[in-house]
Amino acid sequence: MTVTEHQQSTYIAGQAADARIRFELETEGMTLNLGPQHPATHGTLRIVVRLDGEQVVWADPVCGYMHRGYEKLVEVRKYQQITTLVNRIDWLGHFANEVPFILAVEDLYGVEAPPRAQWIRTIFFEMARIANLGLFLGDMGVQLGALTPVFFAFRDREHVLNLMESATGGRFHPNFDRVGGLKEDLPKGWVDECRTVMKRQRDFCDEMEELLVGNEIFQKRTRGIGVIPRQIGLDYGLSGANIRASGVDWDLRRDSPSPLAWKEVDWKVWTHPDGDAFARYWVRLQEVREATKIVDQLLDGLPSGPIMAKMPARLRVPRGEAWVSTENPLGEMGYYVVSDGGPGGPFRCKIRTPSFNNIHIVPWLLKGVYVPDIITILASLYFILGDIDR
Amino acid sequence: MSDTGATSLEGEATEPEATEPEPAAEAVPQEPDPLRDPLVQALEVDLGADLLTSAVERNDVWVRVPAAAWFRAVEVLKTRHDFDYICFLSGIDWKAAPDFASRNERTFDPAPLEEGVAADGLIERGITGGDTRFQVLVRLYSIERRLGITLKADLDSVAPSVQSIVPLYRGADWHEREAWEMFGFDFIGHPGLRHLYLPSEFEGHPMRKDFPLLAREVKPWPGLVDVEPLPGGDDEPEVSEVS
Amino acid sequence: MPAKPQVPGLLKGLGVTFRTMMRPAVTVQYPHVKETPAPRARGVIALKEENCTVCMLCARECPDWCIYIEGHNDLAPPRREGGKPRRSPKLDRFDIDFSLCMYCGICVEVCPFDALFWSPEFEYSEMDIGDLLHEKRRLGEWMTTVPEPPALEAGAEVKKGKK
Amino acid sequence: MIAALVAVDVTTYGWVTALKVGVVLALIPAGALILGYVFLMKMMSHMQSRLGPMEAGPHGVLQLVFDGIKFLQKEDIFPDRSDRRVFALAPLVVMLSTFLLYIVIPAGPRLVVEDLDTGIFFALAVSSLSVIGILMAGWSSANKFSLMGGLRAAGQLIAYELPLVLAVVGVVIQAGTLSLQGIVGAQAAFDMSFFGLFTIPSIGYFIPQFFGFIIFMIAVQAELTQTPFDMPVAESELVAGFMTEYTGFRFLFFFMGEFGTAFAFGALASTLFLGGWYIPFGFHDGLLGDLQGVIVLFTKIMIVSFFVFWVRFTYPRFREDQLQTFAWKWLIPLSLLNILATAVFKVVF
Repeated sequence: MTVTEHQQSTYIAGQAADARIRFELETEGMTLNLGPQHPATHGTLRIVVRLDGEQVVWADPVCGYMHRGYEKLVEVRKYQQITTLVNRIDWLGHFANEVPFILAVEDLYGVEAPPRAQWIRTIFFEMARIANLGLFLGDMGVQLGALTPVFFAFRDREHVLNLMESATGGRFHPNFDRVGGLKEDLPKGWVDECRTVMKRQRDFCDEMEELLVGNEIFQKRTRGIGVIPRQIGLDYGLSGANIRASGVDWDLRRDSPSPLAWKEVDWKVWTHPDGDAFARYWVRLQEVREATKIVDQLLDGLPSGPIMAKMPARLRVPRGEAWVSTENPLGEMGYYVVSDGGPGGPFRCKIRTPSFNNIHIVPWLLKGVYVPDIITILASLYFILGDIDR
Repeated sequence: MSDTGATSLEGEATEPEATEPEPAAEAVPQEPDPLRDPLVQALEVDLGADLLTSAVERNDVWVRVPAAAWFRAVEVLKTRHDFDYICFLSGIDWKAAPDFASRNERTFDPAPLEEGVAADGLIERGITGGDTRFQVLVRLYSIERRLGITLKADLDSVAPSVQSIVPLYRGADWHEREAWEMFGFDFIGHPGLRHLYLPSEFEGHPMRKDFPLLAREVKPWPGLVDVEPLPGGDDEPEVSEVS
Repeated sequence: MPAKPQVPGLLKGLGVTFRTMMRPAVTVQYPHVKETPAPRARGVIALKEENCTVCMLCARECPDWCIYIEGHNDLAPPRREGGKPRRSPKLDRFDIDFSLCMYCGICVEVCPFDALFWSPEFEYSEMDIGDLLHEKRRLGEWMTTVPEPPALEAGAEVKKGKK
Repeated sequence: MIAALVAVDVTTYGWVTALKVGVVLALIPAGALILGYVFLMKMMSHMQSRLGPMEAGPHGVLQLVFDGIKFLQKEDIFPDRSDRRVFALAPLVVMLSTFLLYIVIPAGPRLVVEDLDTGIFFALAVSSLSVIGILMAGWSSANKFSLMGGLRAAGQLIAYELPLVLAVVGVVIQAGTLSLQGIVGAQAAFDMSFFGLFTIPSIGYFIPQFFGFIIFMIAVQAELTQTPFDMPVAESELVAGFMTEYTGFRFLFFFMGEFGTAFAFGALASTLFLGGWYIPFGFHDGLLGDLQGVIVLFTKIMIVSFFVFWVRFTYPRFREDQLQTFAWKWLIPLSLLNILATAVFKVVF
């Protein structure tokens, strides 16, 4: 059953109207602090919620508990050191944070990584998506009370992380991307190992489909909850699966000219018309499946050749500005790098993270919603705290 | 027009070539970009004199408008050219950054005047130039046309302030709060300018270049300890400076 | 009115958990059974003292500033007789503070004389955080645990002269 | 049973009841430990492809025992603005309802603490005592989350009290008596014959009372605040619902209360629907009969609890209002229909 536009707005209007009536009756509502230590927020996000009974009158997210001041730190570091810092922003999508930054710097410097490096970067990018969204598929279950899916997620994600460790050395923080290519090439036997892991990930997706998507209680808890109309989503700058679940057919991997190897692989961008919590879960489930297919095709067509373009030992990036954004697991992540031509690092580096905008819609979305639905909506938006606070 | 000779472009040049004074940046004129040039032309028609400089570079459109025309420019983009997605809004402090990397001791002292730093200590601007210390920039994206644009505006160096675009894009609210908190830009008409990340009693604007990064002051740089001189050696103390 | 729950959805879920119950568990009982990490895993940094020429590059390049080096110069016999005595740098102190280190691997990579290596050893946690400052002797001990670099994948281009 | 073994002079009423109370007092933690260990520890972990506790004792058998000791030595914290007396009393009230439930459950021809002739009526009345305990806990721990947990528990337990009782009415009509021993006897004598074709020896009422059994199990799931209905203890929202502020042995009481009630309801369900301690073959009286009764009842409880916990580890949680509408609009009409059907069958056959 899909929720039409009309149905959704009546639901929200009804909820809000009830909330207002009770509000006008001057019943003294309760202000509740969800967080910063709360099981439902991935990290330290605090949401001040004013309740009337179990319904939310208004909600105001308070962030900054994990503000590490990335943009200031980046200005005092060299390009080489920044990739280490930067893959700690969205700590679940490890490799995917480094890629846009490195692409921006390569764009400024005017160098192009050799094809083999681009293909391996794309493989790692999609594996970061699988690891990141794989955890979401399990985590959404535990937020709604089902204990087992999250263990399946962690169990199957382990293999992807082991693959990353065997190739890059780090499970969570690979630091494998260099301006002009990659640090090293893949170890022997990695490609076959990767194929078996991709097969296992598809089985994991089928298990999730059986365990949650088909489950009536899950559908009752997520259908028609937290509906984001297309226009409101764009107005707040939502990106990634959140906006594709509201019917916007936009994916930076296909729509923006990126040197990585997505063009050489045929894959499909999944969207869903409803825009509710179920749609977001469903779109991410299909995206993980699609990512395993992409990786398989990339592994088949992996070109051979050098892994690193010829680069000088001391990197001096010429003066200029560049903006590169890629389709990270959580949404559009972009770097606006300004270089002053000096020997050190970038002059200014604005880091655009997807969760910052994804969470910005929460005050609008949580009006007139029940308390258990707050958790469903927050879980379905799938933000990472490092992304919001930078 | 900016006196520092950044890319300045007058009139109706069909394909805007980025004439960079420095040899470093490539000065080759771009081949006409079918997707973006009509947009630049349409903007020139809509904004007229307010469009100070515009450039199509690195397959992106960069436009600079005066601070007064900021709201109008964003409004034109949103209504007439259906840029419905707000990517981000942020600021830049163009004051020359104290050069951390190349020198031995990483203490913070006012930057030496190097090449590329204009007389008033403001560093060479980026693609669309600019003349004041602070610049606010917003990046909008149109989903149907698969097209992005970065809009910039120079703000006054002493009291930077600009019209808030929250009435146009609700998503700009937090971005503006962050810019206010980090750079000190005042956004007129913003629903509630309060701290987003920093504690409420925090003074100063951290992202400004003259705001010292204390982490580097507190801990002395371990590299300072150089190989001490040879006992009774003849040559001068060995400072192993590999640069 | 909640829709009447059709049976298959709910039962399929029960099926999945039952199947998993029948399958063997995947957890490894750590203290008794130990998994060997990948040869390239970044566990701890090992120092080969002979290669080190106290050039301070690693200390300078480290983003966390967690490498402390002190050294002095010894006079080595001149290569050609009558020539100036050669200056051979000796290492007095080479400490890496693993409580600060973020395992980025820049020092290992930037070292021009290949004195630093990665070893996948990871069981060196301490009760007191001060002991995480591994001095030169301890880093030398890790050298024994450094594995041979694994062979590269088929399509890779082996750089000439790379160890 | 023990009374028969021990020398005669202990047959005075005082001694016998003291003995019975002792047995029941030992039964609650034992029941909680067994259920907790077998299902919560082992089955749940194997369902999540992990091994569960392995260190404490062979295969982690003593895990809950050590947990118990750990809880006992924990500090007993009272939140500062909490109502101390009510806070301290709440776990006892919850334990009380579990304790009283065991009185009426027969484990053998002679093994019942007190064979009340209004047995099932007493059991159901007593089981709703825990609502008061939970409310006291929720209100008195001066914490918004536990207050919400307590209120949710009140709403849910009362809403599911009705289907629980109505489902039992079907059984009572068919058995004709309220006393549990009587129901077991009636089930023993009840062997279904399909119009004389063949007769299935009686294995309890759960075939004729199938809907009643399903409703009863769903209501039991809700009474125990288990996952499809665990709004009061919703970990991802209310941290631990009404138990958030409890530490040390008070939390141990809640834990034992929860699993003790699960054991008791398992026993109740098997007595009402699966024939209690009776199986067609084997001994039925004397010492061996008692022994066999205990073993049979225990296996039936294990089967029933397996289903209860299996559902708990698989399903997400209902939202509060869905939970209520499900109870009022679905379970209660269904159970009324079930009573009607049983009554009609009772009269016709």
